[in-house]
Amino acid sequence: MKIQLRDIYKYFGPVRANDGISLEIESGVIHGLLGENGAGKTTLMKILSGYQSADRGTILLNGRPVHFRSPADAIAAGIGMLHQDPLDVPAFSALENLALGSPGGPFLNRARARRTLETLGRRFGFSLDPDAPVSSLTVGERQQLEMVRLLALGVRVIILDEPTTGISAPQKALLFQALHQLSQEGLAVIFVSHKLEEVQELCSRVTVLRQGKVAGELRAPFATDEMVSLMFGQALGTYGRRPIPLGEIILQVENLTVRSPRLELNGVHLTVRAGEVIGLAGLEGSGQRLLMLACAGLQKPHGGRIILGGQDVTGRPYTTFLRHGVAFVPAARLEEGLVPGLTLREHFALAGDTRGFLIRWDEADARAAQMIADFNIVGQADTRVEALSGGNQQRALLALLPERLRLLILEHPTRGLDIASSRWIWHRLLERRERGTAILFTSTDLDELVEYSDRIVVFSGGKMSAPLETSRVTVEELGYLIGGRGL
Amino acid sequence: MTWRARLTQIGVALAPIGLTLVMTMFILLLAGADPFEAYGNILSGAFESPKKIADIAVAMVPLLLCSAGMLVTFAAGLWNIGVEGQMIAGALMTTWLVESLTAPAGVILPLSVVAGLIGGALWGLLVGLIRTYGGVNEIFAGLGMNFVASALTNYLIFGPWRPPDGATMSGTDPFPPSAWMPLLGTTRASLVSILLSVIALVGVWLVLRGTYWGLKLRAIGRNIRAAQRLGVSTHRNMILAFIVCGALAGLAGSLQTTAVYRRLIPQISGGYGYLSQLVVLLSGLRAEWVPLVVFFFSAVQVGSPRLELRMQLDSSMGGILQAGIVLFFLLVRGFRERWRAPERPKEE
Amino acid sequence: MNPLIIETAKSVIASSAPLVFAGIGEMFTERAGVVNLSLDGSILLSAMAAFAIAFLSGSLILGFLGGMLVGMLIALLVAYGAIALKQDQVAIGFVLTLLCADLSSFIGKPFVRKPGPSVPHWPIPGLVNIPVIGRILFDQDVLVYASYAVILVAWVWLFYTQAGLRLRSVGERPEAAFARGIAVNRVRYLYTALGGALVGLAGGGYSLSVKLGWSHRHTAGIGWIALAIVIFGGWHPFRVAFGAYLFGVLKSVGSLLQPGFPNIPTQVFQAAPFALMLLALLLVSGDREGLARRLPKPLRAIVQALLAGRPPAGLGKRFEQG
Amino acid sequence: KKAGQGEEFVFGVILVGPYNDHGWSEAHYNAGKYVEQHVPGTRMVYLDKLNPADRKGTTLEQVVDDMVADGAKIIFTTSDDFAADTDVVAAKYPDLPFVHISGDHAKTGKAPKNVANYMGQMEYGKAIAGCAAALKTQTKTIGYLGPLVNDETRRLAASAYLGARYCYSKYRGGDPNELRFIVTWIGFWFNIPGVTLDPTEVANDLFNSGVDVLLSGIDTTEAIVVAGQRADKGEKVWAIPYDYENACDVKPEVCLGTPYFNWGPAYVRYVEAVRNGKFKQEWVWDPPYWKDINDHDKSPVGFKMGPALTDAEKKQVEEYIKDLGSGKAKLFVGPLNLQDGTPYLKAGEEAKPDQIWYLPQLLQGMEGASK
Ligand SMILES: Nc1ncnc2c1ncn2[C@@H]1O[C@H](COP(=O)(O)OP(=O)(O)OP(=O)(O)O)[C@@H](O)[C@H]1O
Ligand SMILES: Nc1ncnc2c1ncn2[C@@H]1O[C@H](COP(=O)(O)OP(=O)(O)OP(=O)(O)O)[C@@H](O)[C@H]1O
Ligand SMILES: [Mg+2]
Ligand SMILES: [Mg+2]
Repeated sequence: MKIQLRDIYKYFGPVRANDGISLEIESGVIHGLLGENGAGKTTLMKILSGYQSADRGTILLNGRPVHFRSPADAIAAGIGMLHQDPLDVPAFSALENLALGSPGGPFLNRARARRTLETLGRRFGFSLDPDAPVSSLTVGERQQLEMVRLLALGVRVIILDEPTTGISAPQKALLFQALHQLSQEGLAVIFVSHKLEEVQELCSRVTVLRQGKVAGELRAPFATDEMVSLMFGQALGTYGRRPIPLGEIILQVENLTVRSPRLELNGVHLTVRAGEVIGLAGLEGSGQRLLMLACAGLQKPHGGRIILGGQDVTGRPYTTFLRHGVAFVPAARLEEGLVPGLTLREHFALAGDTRGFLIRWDEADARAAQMIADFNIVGQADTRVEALSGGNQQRALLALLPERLRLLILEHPTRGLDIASSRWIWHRLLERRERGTAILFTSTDLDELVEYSDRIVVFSGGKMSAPLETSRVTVEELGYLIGGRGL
Repeated sequence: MTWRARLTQIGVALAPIGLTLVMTMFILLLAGADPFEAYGNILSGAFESPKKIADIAVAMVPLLLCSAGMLVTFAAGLWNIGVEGQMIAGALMTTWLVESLTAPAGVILPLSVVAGLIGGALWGLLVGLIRTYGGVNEIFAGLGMNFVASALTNYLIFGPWRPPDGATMSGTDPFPPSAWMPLLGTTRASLVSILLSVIALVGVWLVLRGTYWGLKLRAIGRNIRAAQRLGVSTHRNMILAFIVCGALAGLAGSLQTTAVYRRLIPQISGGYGYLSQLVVLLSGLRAEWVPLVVFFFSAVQVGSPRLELRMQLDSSMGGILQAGIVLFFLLVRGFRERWRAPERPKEE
Repeated sequence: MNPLIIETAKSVIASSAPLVFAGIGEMFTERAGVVNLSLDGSILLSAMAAFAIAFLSGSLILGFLGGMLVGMLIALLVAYGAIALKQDQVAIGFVLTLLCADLSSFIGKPFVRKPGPSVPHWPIPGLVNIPVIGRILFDQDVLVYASYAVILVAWVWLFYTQAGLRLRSVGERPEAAFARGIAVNRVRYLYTALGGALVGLAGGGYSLSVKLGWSHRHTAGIGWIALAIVIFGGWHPFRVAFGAYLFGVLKSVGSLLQPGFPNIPTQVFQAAPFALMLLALLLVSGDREGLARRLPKPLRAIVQALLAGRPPAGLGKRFEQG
Repeated sequence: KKAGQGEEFVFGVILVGPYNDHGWSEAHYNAGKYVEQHVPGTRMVYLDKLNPADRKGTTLEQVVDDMVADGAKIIFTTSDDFAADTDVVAAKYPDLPFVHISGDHAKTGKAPKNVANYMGQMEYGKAIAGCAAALKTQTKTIGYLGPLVNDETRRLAASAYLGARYCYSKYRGGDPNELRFIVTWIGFWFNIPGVTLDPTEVANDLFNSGVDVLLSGIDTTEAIVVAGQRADKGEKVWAIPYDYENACDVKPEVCLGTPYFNWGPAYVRYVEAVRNGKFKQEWVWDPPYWKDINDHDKSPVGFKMGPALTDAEKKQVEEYIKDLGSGKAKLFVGPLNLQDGTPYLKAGEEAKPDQIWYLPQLLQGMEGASK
C-alpha cells in the first residue's frame, strides 16, 4: 500500500500546525517522522488516521483519494495509530479493550478476544494478562495491547506516536523487534519521534518536520548532524555542568513505607544534600512516583519518617512542605500543574506572595514580564496557559517555582520536549542547584539520568537500589537494574 | 457592520425573553386564559403601588444575599445547593438569640445580624466538610443538609420554641418588638436589609475581582490539583467559600426572621436558595448582572399571586417565567456560540 | 415469618419500583457520560402527564407512553444543551428541575385529586405460592415485574453485550470510543433518551400505581433521591436497585417506629430517610479504605465490595471530535 | 368598585392547601361558593396554598393587602397556622373583620377586637367515624393518619378513639381494651416532600401493621386512595376520609363514611353580620345540629355514611348519633387516663370544654406520639 499526503494544511487559530505538508510512505518500510516540539508531527498523523480532519489537502491511498471522517474510517482503510498516551479505556480489562469496536455479534465475545490476544501476543512475544484492568498495565503493555488490537483489525499501516516515552528498555527492544517483523511482513510503519538514535536504529527513511513544513527527507544511513540541523535549523549549544561541593543535609528519609492501591514501597532510606541531583530511574509505576509524592507531602506515608532540614514533617500536608522549600513539578502539566482558563499573569500572582488582601497586579505584571523574558516563554502576560505549547507550558511551570527552594522534585522534567528545550531547561535547573537547591527527578531517558544526576536510585517493582554514584555507573548497568536484575 | 452587530446583540439579549413569552403564552392559552390579561396582572400586581414596589425590595434582599454567596462558591467550581439550609441555619441562630436574650433593639438587632452570619457559616462549614473530607458531591451534601435543617426547624418550633398556647406550622410566637428590624414608612421593606444586601454583593464583586482569595478560588474552580501545586490550600479555601456563602445566606435567613416574618416559621428559606441558583446562572456568574436579574425575579414573584386572585390561575406561572427565561438564556447562548464559531481560516 | 415484615417487604418492593426505574434510567445516562440532573422535575412532569393522559383517554398504556415521552424529551433537551450547545449540563438540568416542577403544577391543576385509572394487581399464578418469597415478589402488579426485568436486562446489557461495552466506553473514555468507530455523541443522545424514558416511566409509576392520582408536587424530592442512589449504587444495576429498596425500607422504618417511640419528636422520623441517605452517601464516598481497616476482617471484603464504585471517568465531560 | 351595579360585597378566603384538595381547603372553598349562592350580591376572592412550602415569601399580610385592594370587607383565614399572622394583620386593619378558623385567640384575649374565632365540634364527627371503624374492623386494629400534633389534632384523634371504644363494646359486645388504635403523625396538614412523612407511605405501613380501617386526620385523600388500592388487590380494608363531604367519591367501595365540615352557614352568618354592622369578636365552638347533622343549612359538622357500611351497621351508627345528640352517649367521660397514665377524668366525671379543647396528651390505650 502506498500513502500519499498532498498539501495538508491544519491551523489552530493562529497556529499553523501543518502548513502544506506533502509526504509519501510505502509498504515494507519503517518511516521516521522527526521534528522538534510543536513541529506538527502529531497533528499530521491524527489527520492521516482520521482523528482530525485537515483544513485542506488530500490523502491518497494507492493513488485514490480517500476521506476519513473518523478513526474507524481510517482503520477500515487499513490505517491505525498508536497514540503517545494509549487511547484505551483504563477501566476495562485487556479483553474488553480488545473487543471494543471489533466486529461481532450482539453479545460480548470474551472467548474470541482471548484467542486473538493469545495468538498475536505469541507472535510478537508479548505477554499480557487478559483479565487485568488496563489501568494496572504499564504504558509499554498498553501499547502492546493497542498494537494487537490494530493488527487484529487488519491494518496495513501502523503509526506510532513517540512510542518509546515511558517504556522500559526491554519493552523497547521488544517493540523494535515487532516493528521490524511488521515491516518485513509488508506493513508500512510510521515512527514519530524526536530521538535521533532511535530513528537511526530503526528507520530506513525519515522525514523531518519543522514549523509545520517538511524540512527535508533522508534515507538511511542518517548523519546525526544533518538530522539535527534539519530539525532545529542551527547547531545546538551545550551547557556545561560544573561540579559543586555538596552542602548540608536537606532531606532525610528514614525507613519510609508508602502504599498505593497497586504498589507498596518499603523501608526506604535516602539522604539528599544541598546542591545534589538525584535521579530516580525505573519503569513507570515502579515506585518512583510514590517516593516523590511522599517527599513532597502529597502522599501520607504509612510508616517511617521524612525529615526536612532537621525537622520531622512526616504526615504533614503539602502546604507545610511548600513552606519548607519543597516544590513538586508534575509531568501532567495541564492536569496538575497549570490552571487552564487563568492567564500567565494570574499564575504569577498566585505563585508569588499571596499574603495580603488585594492583589498587587503591578507586582504580578512585573514578575510575569520578567519571567516571560527570562524563560523564553512564547506568550504574553494575558495569554491563557492552555494556549501555550507543551514546551512553553513546561517553561511556565518552572518559571512559577519559588525563587528559593531547598528541594525541587520533578517528574519527567523534559518529557515530550525536544533536545533544545530539554537542554535549556536543564540549564535553568542546574543554575538553581548551584544556589544550593537539591533536585530529585525521574526520567525514562537513561542518558538524561546519567548526564545530570550525581547519584541514581533505581526502582523496580517497589524495590529500591542503594544510591549509585553516577560517575561509576554505565547506561548498560542501569538498564539491567531497571529490568529487575541485581536488585 | 457595527449597527448590525449591535442589533444581533440586542436580539440575542431579548431572545430568551421572547421565547419565554411564547412558551408561557402557549401554556396560558392551553389553560384557557388570556395571556395578556395574565401578564398584565403580574405587572400590576408587582408595580401598581409604591407598597408593591417596596414588596419587590423585600423579595430582593434574600435573593441578593444568596446570589452573592453563590457567586463565591461558583467561583470555586462548587454548586452549593445547600443555600436553603444555610439560610435556615442563620434564621435558627437568630431566633435562638432572640429567644434567649432580652435587650434593647440597639443591642439585639446588630447581634441578630451577627448570629445570622454565624449560623449560616456553621451550616456552610458542615456542607464544606462533608464535601471535602467526606467526598460527597456538594449537590447531595447540600441537599441532605437542607432536609436536616428544615427538620431541625420543625423540631424547634414544635419543641423547645413552641408558643405557650400550642405549636403550629405558623411558627414561633412573634419576636418582641426589640427584635424587629425597623421598616421604611408603612411598607414592609427594611432599609437595613437593603443596605446589607447591597454591601454583600459589592463586597463579593470586589473580592472575586481583586483579591488573592478570589484568585485562589478561581484557580480551585478551574483546576483543583494545579491550584494545590501552586500552594493554594484547596480544602481550606473551599470550606472557606462554603462558609462565606453560608454566612451570606444565613444573613438572608436572619433578616427573614427579624425584618419580614418577625418570628421563625418552618421553611423560612422559602425557596430563595434554589431561586438564587437561577439568578446566578442567568447573570452568567457575573456580579454586575445580579441586581437586574434579582429585580426581575422579585417582580415576578410579587406579581404572580395576582393570577390566582384575579384569574384562578395557578401562580406557579411565576416560577415558569423565572425558570423558563434561564433555560432559554442558556440555550440561546449555546446557539449563539454555535453559529458564531469562526470558520477555520482557510488561508491567510 | 412475621407478617409485618412480609407485608412491609412487599410494600417496599412495590413502592420502590418507580425509584428503580428512575435510578437505572439515570445510571444508563451517566454511564454514557451525561448527567441528567432534572430528575426531580422530570418525574413530576411525567407523573402529571401520564396521569392526565390516562385519565383523559382511559388508557393506562397511553398514559405510560405519554409519561415516557415527556421524560425522554426533557432528557434530550439536557443532552442537546450539553452536547450540541455546549452549555453546562448541571445548569440545564437544574433549571429544568424547577421549570418542570412548576409546569406540572400549572398544567396539572385540572387533574388534582381526581380518581383515575390504576395498574391492576396481578399475582403471578404458581410463583405467588412459593412460601414468603412468593408473597413478597410475585403478589404485585405488572409494573413491579417490569422493574425486576429492567434490573436484569440492565445488568446483562451493560456487562454482556457489545452495545453495553460501547456504552461503557463512551462514559469512561470517549476519545478511545471515538477512535474505535463509535459515534460518541450519538450514543450519548441515545442513552440519555433511554434514561429519560425510564425516568418518565417512573413518573407514570407514581401517578398510576404507587401514589395514585395527581396532586401538587406529587413526587417532589424523589428525583434527588434517585440521583443519590445512582452514586450510592456505584453505577451498577444491582446496587442501584438495592439503594432504591434501602430508601423504601428507611421510609417505612421512619413511619413504623414512630408510634412505638412516643417520646421522640416526630420530626426526627420525618427527616430520617433523607438524612440517612446522606449518611449512606458519606459511607460510599468517604474514606472507604480507612473504614474497611477499622472493621473486623471477615466484614472487610463484604463492606468494600458493597461500597466500591467509581463514577465513569468521562462523566459530565464534553467530547468534541477534532 | 362596580358602582353602577349596586353594592357588591366582596369577602376574602385564605386557604392553606389547594382549593381542590378534596379535603379541608376545598370545604372552605365550597363555603365561599355557598355564600355567593345564598347571599345575593356577594363575591368571593380567595387564595389557596398559602403555606411556606408552596409560596415562597408570600405572607398573609400581602394577601390581605391584595384582597383589601380588591374590596374585601371580611377575611376568613382558614388554618390553625394563620393564628399569629391573623392577629398581626388584624391589628394593621382594625376596621376590617377577620374570622380565624379553629383558633382561640379571641377566647384567650390575644387577638385584636376585630378577630373572631370559629370552629365546629368535629369531636362528634370523629367519634362517629371511630364508631363506624369499630363496627367494621376485623383485625381489631384501627389506624389514624394524623397531621401534626397539637391540641386540636390530639382531641380529634382521642374522640375517634373514644367513639370506637363505645361502639365496639356496645354493638359488638367486645372488650374495648382489645382494640388497638395506632396514630402516626405525618408532620403537617398535608404532604410536604422531605418535610413530612409521605402519607401514602404511612397509610401503607399502617395497613401492613395489621390495621384494616384507616381514619384520616389530614387534609388530603391519601388514606382512602391507599385503602382503595389495597382493596383492589383483594385485601379487606376500609377507610374514613375527613373534612370534605364528598371525599368518599374517591373510592366509594372502601368508604365507611366521612366526618366533614359544613362551613357555609357560619360563613353566611358572618358575612351578614358584617353587612348589618353587627360583627363582634367571639369565640365559637359550634356543636352539630343534632336534629339532622347533615342539614347543609344548619349543621356545621356532619357525617356522611359511606357505601361500605352494611345497612345493619348504618343503623347502629345512626343510633350512636342519636344517643350523642340526646346526651345518652357521652364522649369525654371518666374514668379516663392520659397516655402516660396520669388521671384525666375520674369515673363518671365529664370533661369541661377547656379540658377537651386543650387535651394535653393522647389517651391511655392509644398508640402513638403525643407531641
Ligand atoms: N487541538 C489543538 N488546539 C490548538 N492548538 C493545537 C492543537 N493541537 C495542536 N496544536 C498546536 O499545533 C502545533 C503542532 O502540534 P503537534 O502536536 O502536531 O506537534 P508535535 O510535532 O506533535 O509536537 P511534540 O513533539 O511536542 O508532540 C503546536 O503549536 C500545538 O500547540
Ligand atoms: N496528588 C494527590 N492525590 C490525591 N490526593 C491528594 C493529592 N494531593 C493532595 N491530596 C489531598 O487533597 C487534600 C487537599 O490538600 P491541601 O493541602 O490543598 O488541603 P488543605 O486545604 O491544606 O487542607 P488540609 O488541612 O487537609 O491539608 C488533602 O487531603 C491532600 O492529602
Ligand atoms: Mg506530538
Ligand atoms: Mg493543607
